[in-house]
Amino acid sequence: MIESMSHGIGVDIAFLLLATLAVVTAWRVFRTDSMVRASFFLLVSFIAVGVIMILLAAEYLGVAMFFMMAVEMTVMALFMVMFMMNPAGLNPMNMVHQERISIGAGVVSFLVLSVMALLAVFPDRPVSAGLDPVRSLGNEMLGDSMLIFESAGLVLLTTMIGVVVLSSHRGRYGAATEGSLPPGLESGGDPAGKPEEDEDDEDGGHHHHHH
Amino acid sequence: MFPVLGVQGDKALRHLTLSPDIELVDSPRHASVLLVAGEIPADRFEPLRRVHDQLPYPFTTLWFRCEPWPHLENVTRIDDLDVLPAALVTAYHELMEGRRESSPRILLDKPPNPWEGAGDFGQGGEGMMGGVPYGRPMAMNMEDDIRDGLTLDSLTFRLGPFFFAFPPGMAAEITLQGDLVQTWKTQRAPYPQSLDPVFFAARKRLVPIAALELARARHHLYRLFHALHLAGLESASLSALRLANNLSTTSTLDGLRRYLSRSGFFRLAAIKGGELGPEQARRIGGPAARAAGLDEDLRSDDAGYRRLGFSPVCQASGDTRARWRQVLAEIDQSLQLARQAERDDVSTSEVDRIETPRGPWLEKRPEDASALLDEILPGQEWGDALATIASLDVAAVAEAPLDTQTTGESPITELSDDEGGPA
Amino acid sequence: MIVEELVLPVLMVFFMLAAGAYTVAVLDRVIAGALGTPQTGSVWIAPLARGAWLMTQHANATEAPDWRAWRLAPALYLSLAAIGLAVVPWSGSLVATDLVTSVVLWGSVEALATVVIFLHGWSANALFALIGGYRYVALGLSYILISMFVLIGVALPAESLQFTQVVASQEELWNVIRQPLGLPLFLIVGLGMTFWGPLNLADSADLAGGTAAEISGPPRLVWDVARAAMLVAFSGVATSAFLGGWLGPWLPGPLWVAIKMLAVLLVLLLLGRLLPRLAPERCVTLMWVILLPLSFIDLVWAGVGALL
Amino acid sequence: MALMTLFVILIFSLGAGILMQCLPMRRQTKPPWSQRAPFLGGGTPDSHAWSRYHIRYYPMTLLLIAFEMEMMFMYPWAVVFVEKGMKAMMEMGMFLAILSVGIVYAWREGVFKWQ
Repeated sequence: MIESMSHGIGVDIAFLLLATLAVVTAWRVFRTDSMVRASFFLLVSFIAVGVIMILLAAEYLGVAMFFMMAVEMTVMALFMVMFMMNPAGLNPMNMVHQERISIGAGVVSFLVLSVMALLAVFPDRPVSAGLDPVRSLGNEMLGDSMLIFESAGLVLLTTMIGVVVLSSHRGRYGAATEGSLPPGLESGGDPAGKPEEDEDDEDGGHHHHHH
Repeated sequence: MFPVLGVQGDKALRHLTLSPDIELVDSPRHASVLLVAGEIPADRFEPLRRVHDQLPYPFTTLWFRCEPWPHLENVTRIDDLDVLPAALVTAYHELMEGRRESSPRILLDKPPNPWEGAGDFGQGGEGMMGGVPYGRPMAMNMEDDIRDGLTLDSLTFRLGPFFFAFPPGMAAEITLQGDLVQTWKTQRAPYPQSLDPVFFAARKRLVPIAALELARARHHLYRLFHALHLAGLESASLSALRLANNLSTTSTLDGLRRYLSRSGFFRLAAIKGGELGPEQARRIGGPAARAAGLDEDLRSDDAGYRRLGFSPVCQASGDTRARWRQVLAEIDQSLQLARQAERDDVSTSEVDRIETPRGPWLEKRPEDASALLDEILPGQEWGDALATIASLDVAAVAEAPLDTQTTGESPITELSDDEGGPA
Repeated sequence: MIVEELVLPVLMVFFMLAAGAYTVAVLDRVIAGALGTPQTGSVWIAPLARGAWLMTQHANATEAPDWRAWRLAPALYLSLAAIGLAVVPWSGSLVATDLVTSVVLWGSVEALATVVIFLHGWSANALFALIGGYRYVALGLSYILISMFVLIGVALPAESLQFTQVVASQEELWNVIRQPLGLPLFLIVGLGMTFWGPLNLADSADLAGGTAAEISGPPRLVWDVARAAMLVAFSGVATSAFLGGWLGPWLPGPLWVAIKMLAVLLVLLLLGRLLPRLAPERCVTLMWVILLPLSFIDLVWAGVGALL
Repeated sequence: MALMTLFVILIFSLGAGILMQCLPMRRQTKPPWSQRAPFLGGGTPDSHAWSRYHIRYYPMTLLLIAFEMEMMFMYPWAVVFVEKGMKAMMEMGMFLAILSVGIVYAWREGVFKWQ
């Protein structure tokens, strides 16, 4: 792709086509009635952006975009179908809400970005042709950004635990609906680590037993 | 080819499975020939019409030991099992070469509910979830899930009687949420199955134990053939079938059993769950009861069997896996008993207490137990549920023995013939 | 230049699509025959006869399918297979597209395959197809991590994400020996991607054909061809990543690639016929709890090996 | 140029897939309604199959997203691994150890079971 940067006109045409594709599919996301279609239109839009990134010589980030978005849009589609009524849009419906605010926000952000694009002074520092973006990304991760990288690991661990706590209906001792009590310290004994009075509380009552 | 089984149609099905030119398929969409194998009871005509119409154009039908409906023109009836494969191939070739017209559709060409032009957008629906968009209502069921309590849509449908994974003729109304069975209601019991004539002979006179035990092993092997097909073990299912067809006192199960345990059939395949309680196990009887730990086998009461040192084998857990282990053990045991009995020339000593492969036959033949499925299947995943059905021999025993050329057969085999190669 | 960089690669990929899919059909038939499925007729003609039959059969429709997605999904699956074939190097210079990040591109082909197969099951608007599609997603989301670890393992000694470099790094010793866990784990990914044999959760027998239960005629033909082509693409990638690609004595490089691909195909098809289909739940647990830790070990092994 | 080639391959194979379906189908009539009913072995459904489908593995998908996010860091890491040597090994070892804790926790909570 670095090579293709010398073919100026080809890249320009490709960029225009891809940008159009990205915008059109993004617009279709809101016009289609089917949650699955909406998710995958968004995926196509992201893929178009990914190809634009490759054109910009960010090869790894572009391809990584395909990868990430494929998985993430699949999961999004699963959840949208799971929780939205009429997920396939068999009855046409309006997919947009709060139009006024959205239009306002869209126009404003478009203007701000356009002004920035037109007025900002972009630095002109041509990189050497031999630069390997993947390698420099790796070096960055093992250099200055190492702390950030490791903290990202911790943040993701927190995310995972949060995800499990919030979404998993089972506990490690069985389904949550069955009480999910830990086993006793001695076999057949009372559940470990629980105040005794909790056991009668399963009906949701707030009465306490006074001994 | 799409096989749908009827009562004695399963015999035709097994014959066709081993015919090289015929490919049996699981969905009518993949077929060009529909084979109706065996007599179809009148209450299953409507489902048959539906399946008949679901084959893609062009297709043709063949009726095996079953009277074609009079309003169908140009259909073939075959009565001889040996000419059936050739007739199917001929029908397929005639169809492909344009010498045979595609069968006409039987049902009216109209959607399940009228919808065109109705509703807000002409799609037949109303509002968000209402109406019948494109002819059917939308799934909307607000019952809590039986596992995690989420209130999502459940899908209710009736499956069968021509669904290949069910015992021939069975139909059920099922509600699924995700791929989990929420409710199961067996609507039509499977056709009564015909046992080998030797079991009927044993009710009238004393018969050699060798013949009885070989017939028993064969019955179990046929069931294994079906279950292994369902588990995706095509080659093993075929070897079970071949073993059953060529069964003799010198046969051995070792090869198949070794293959099954090495391939991970007992560990990896969908054979989890399906436990029977003692009460349920007693209702179904036979190997399923012994797999649940009930030590009941009428053969123990028979002096002939006692001479051979017979004692029933049992499993403990009573689930699908235990049932298959039980079946393998019983086949093994039957083959061994047959060998011994042939050597010593032993015969039965009882006529009114016969243990059939399906269960005990005292005063009455074993009866249909398909209602049991309504209790066992809810809460199981789809794959496990079907494996449980395959492992339970629920059909009643028919009045007439197998293969007596009477018209008591009602299998439907829909055969679709998509035969891969030119014959 | 246009001929060399555009026409030749495109022709190469299309030849492989057609020849590969045909080879898979023939091989599978031979294996089935050897394992006892009764057959007559020539194994060479049978796949063609089947193709012709599917072309004459009419395409099925369901009551309210998502028409565009339903027809697009098989074609998309085919083009993903084509992209997979395009990154397979046939020799140091003969490779359809030698992207610097071709290993990652293959990873995204795997992820997008999940999308396409799900779409195929979803768009029919029929019960069995729908269950098949959802089951497949459980599998697809599970094998993807294993595939990532294993492929990163082969990228370590190569110091590159490019398949040509990965092959070149195996000059001394093939990765299949250097990282013994890698290839077996990767083969499992291959069975998953094409939902073949034990991992056929999408089009399984208990769903009367799953995502393919409602299709007939030409769409079914494209779906079958795409699936076979994906198996070929996978075997090409496995060859480059673990079996030293074009490296080998005496014979020209592309021939070596073809021989190794055939070997991988044979192993996959045999596994497909010999193992029972996994239960979906057991499959997910197996992938995350056993195979994923194994792929951790594979990566550490590869890392230590690359440093020594 | 490689990108261009890839694009052409994509378009051609997509086109081939679609044409293989559409060309023979142009001459085919639309199947009748009786054929279009979903196959249920002769049975009938109450409703469309499209519904709020209860996926049984939803916690696993969320876990995957978190996991995959950081897997993407590992590709650039792999490229510089040999160059950086032990330092890279240690860093990634730590990173993976943190995430393994997440997997083990999830497994113990039964996330990989059908909910």
